[in-house]
Amino acid sequence: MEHAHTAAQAIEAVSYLRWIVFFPLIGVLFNIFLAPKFGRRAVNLVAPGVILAAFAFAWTAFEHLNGLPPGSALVDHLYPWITAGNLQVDFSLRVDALTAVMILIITGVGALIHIYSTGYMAHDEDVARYFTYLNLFTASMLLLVLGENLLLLFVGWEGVGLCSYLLIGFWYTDDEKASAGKKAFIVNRIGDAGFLLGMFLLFWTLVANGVWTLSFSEIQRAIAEHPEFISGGVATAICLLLFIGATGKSAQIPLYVWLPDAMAGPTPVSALIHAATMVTAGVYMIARLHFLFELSPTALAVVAYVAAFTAILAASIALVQTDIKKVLAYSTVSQLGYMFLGVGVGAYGAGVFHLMTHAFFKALLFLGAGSVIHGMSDEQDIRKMGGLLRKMPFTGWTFLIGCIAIAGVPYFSGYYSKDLILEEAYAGPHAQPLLYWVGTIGAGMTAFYMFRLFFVTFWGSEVRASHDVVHHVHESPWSMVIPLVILAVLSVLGGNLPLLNWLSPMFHAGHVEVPDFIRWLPTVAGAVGVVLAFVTYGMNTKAVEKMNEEPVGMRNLLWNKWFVDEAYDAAFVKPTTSLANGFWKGVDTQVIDGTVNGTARVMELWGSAIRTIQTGNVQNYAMSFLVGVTVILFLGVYLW
Amino acid sequence: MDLFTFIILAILLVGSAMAVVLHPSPVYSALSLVVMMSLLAVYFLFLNAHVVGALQIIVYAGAVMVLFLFVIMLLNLQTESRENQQSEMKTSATILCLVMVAELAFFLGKGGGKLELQTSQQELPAGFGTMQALSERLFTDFVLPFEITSVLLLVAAVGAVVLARRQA
Amino acid sequence: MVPTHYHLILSALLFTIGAMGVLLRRNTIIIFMSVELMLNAVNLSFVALAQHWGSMDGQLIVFFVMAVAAAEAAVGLAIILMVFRTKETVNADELNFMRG
Amino acid sequence: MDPTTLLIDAVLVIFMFALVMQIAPLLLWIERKGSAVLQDRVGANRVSISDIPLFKGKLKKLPFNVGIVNTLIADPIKLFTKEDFIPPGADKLLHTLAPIVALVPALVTMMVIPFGDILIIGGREIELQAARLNVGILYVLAMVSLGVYGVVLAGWASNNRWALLGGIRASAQMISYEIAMGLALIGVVLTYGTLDLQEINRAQGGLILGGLPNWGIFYQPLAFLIFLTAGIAESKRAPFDLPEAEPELISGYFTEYSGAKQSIFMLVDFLESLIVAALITTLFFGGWQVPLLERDGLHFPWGGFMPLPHIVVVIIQVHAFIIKVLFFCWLQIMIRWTLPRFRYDQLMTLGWKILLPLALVNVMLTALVLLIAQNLKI
Repeated sequence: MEHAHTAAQAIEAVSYLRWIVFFPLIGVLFNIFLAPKFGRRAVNLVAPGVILAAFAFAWTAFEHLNGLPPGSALVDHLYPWITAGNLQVDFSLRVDALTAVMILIITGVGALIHIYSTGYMAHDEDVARYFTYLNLFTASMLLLVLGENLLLLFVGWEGVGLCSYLLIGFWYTDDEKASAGKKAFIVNRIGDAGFLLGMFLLFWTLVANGVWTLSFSEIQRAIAEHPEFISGGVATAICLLLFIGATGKSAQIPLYVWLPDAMAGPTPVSALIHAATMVTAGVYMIARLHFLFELSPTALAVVAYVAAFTAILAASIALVQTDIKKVLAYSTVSQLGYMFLGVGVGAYGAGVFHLMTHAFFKALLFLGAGSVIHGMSDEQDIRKMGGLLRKMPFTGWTFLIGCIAIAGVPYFSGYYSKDLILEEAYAGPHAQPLLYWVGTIGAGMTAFYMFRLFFVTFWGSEVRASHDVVHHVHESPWSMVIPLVILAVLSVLGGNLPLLNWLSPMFHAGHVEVPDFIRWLPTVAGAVGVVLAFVTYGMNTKAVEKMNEEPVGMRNLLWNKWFVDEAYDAAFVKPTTSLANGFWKGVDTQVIDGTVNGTARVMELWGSAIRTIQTGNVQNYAMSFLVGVTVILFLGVYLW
Repeated sequence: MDLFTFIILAILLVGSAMAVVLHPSPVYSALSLVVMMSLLAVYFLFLNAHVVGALQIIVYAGAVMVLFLFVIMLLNLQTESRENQQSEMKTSATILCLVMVAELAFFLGKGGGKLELQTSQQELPAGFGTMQALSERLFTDFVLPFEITSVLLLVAAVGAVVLARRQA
Repeated sequence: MVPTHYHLILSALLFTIGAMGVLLRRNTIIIFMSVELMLNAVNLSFVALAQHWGSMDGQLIVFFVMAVAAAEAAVGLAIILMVFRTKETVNADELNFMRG
Repeated sequence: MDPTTLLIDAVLVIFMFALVMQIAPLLLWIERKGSAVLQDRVGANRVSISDIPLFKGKLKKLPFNVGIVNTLIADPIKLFTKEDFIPPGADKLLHTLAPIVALVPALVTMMVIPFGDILIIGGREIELQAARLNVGILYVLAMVSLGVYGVVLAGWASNNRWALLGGIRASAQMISYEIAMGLALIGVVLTYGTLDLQEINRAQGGLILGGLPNWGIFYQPLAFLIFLTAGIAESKRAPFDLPEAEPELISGYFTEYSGAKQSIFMLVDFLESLIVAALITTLFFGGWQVPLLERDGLHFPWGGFMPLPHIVVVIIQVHAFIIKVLFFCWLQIMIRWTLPRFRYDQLMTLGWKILLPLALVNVMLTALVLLIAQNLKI
């Protein structure tokens, strides 16, 4: 399905792209060095301000690109970064249609979340550190999508991983939250190892054919001209290794386990990093390297199957969770599965489309959840909520819009993108009709758990919390409500944006012909989910009491997340620990310590013999020094 | 420099240097060192090193030695009593120094072997030892050592302040 | 004209006198002054050789020696002051903090 | 070295020495009467010219008494005839040596100060400067830095705690202010590109900006202020006279001195003021330069020319130099009697935290301006 890139496309050199990355970095420097001097008000102005400035530049780039023929790109070449032999890696940034979408999402949604954060973090004393990390994250994410070569992408890739770790463990005094940060980091390392291996293999393969480059455009050109450079088996290996990286960063089976725990971070962080932007890096990466994945239908099929399985597994877990953020976290994993399903069936446009709509409505849902948590005095258990629609009208209604969008109700944004993915799965370029059915079931589950969440949290007449908390419930400040409203508008209208036309010069992005029945089935499944949720939780006030009971059977299985964490613990963590214990007791204390202590004992013997020379008198030392000088002089005189 | 001047200066220099080492009173030692340094400055003038001579006075006699005197007076150091010196150390040190000076004199007395030091100096270039000539060399070929020295001085100043400040 | 090696012998003599001071005196300040004396003796060699070779590099090195000597004096005297405050002495024999 | 040159050098040195030795007592008089004027007192007036035995009864008593006889004749006679006391326990050698060690650098410093342009006698050009050094400023700095030894030795040799404290204070103070002083001079050296005082003096001839004399003060005002302050501190005069600070230390380092030796210390005091005044004159106020006056006569900016005989020009120049020096001596005395004494910590703060940074800034600014000027080929 290669689209012919004709002579109309142009590469234009510009020098303002760097400011998209630099502005958030300026914010980082400000927050580190000047924040203590200027105080909280300045931080609240500067931190969102730099993101808005970056957004302005991103918009400029978008408009600029819009004025050029389709398939064009803007390139900002800063300096040659690495030069080694034949290899030259430049520090250059590139904006094409895909990147333009990404930077608009990152800076746009990012700016809204920064503004929201000024309200959300108003009572935290370490707000400068928070914004340092958040700005640094934005800069890294922008570098990830703007980087013109694999190496820069990897720099951004690691940068967002670091910021994710820092922000999950933001409240580091809480041991559990700090551990969640570590878990995220370690799980990501596993994925990153795969990613690096994939990158090396790709580089190695290309070098073997005399192509010394890591640049996307040059790799694409090389492959387009000489598809024989990379044989099918090697392509599959490369793509699968890269996909392992993507499963780590984008929380897919088997490495999705860190994302639910990552909810330990502040809620705006969950919205920005763990819903809207960072976790979609894997999707972006596959879309960016689509020409590579096109070489290996096997790899694409693996991606699609893993994705679909992830989508339905996560959705099933989300059905019974009672922590408002956990539900959203599993929902994110599930929705990421849909995006991967999209790219896995070769519908890159659809995947990116869903990426964008998901960024809108999931950011909205997370921010809404944050608003609820803020209003409920840091309570996250939905069993203790209820009836909040009246107390927090803006939050409630915008949350409802988010639920409608994600459930796939017609004419809301989620409807367009999700249905598009499922249609492509049914009849797309690399169609997997079986996965269409899996995805449809997942859509029904999605609608069910989202509306369950909505009904339990907002519906009803009374708040099931202690008197103090109930008394304290309030609508959030304007700085939090306004981003909610803007995101709600985007969630409603986002599906109508002409994204597919915009992306179509790059790769397959468009509609496929499917029977009407296939087209409407996901919507019906969603509707069934909504109705079921209403019947179970909206009309039945006793349902919440039932949630308090000890889970049994299937519910127990889902409640414990299919025991995946336990299985990993038994399969990987325990053996590693006992192996380490063995090394410690056997090798370290016996062999190594023995050697070291033995050396020390020998030295001690020598030392006690030699110490008599050490009188502690400086002049004795000077004397021996001079004796040496005299001897050397003597030799010099004698030998001259 | 003619031989007569050399002999006079050499005797004075050695005499004042001996006084530095041998005089029991620290103040007299320090003063002898000031005299020795000032004489050396005069010596430098005879060796076509006017700027170095002036700097020798400014830096050594004017600053370093005042600092020494300041510390001696601040600590109110008295004349050193002789008995607490180790006598065996004294003998061996004296012998050692005599050996050293003999070696050096032997080596240099032969004219420094292949260095051919007896040959009287060659024609000196115009402007030898003047401020302009020295500065040109200092700020071109020696600019890196110069900058490093400035850093060293800064470090020393900071170090001295930190060390000498009374602990709270 | 005095041949260069006369200057050098004088320099060696002064250097050795300084070295003797370092070895013989107990008073750390005088030891310190003897070190300065040795540095001066070396300066003399440099200046004499600068004239001998007709190159000013020797004189320039004297600058650096002076700067280093000044830095050394500042830090060294500060250390002596510190030591005096704690031990009430500047006698090298009695400065044995490090001995068990 | 031919005998004529030797003779000329000897004359120049004697002239300078005589000049210095005349100005110093004059300063003593200005000091006494000036302070009296400032403090609304009468000042020295006990001895009158008619009290001198030679004139006794032969002269009528004058209707006024400006104290010249008192300060310049009676007091020195009294001082020099007083007992020279060396306290028991003092170091006799150093106690005697100290005033001389203080006096010598002060005297020899003056020898490099140019007091006039070229004097032509019998076709021979004579530079009116006792010692012509191409490293004049370095020499001045070297001698000034040696000046501290007299004070420190006097303080130590007296075997007296006040004297010792005075000596310690003096050593710290003079080292501290020498740095600021030297850095201020570097600004001047940068401006003129030479260390030769006579060259610097020559460079200050002519007019700038249509009417101002081309003096260093207009190029280096900050250096002037720093140099003036540091110079007063170097000469240990009020408000920087902590080494002698009579309310605290009796007379500081010369507490144990009397008679001739004490008068030498007083003389050194005035000589140091004189040196500061002479250096300020030379470096910042054109030295012997008189506006409009050149070697052959007066040149007016509108093109007029009034020829003057060579010898008249030289005499005007020398007197201009002396008048300027006297003015700055007078200024220092006025400052002395106007400002109260600093505390020691204030003294150190001023030296290290204000003058030193200012001097560094001055050096950098000067260098920067010179660099720009060079690049713009101005």
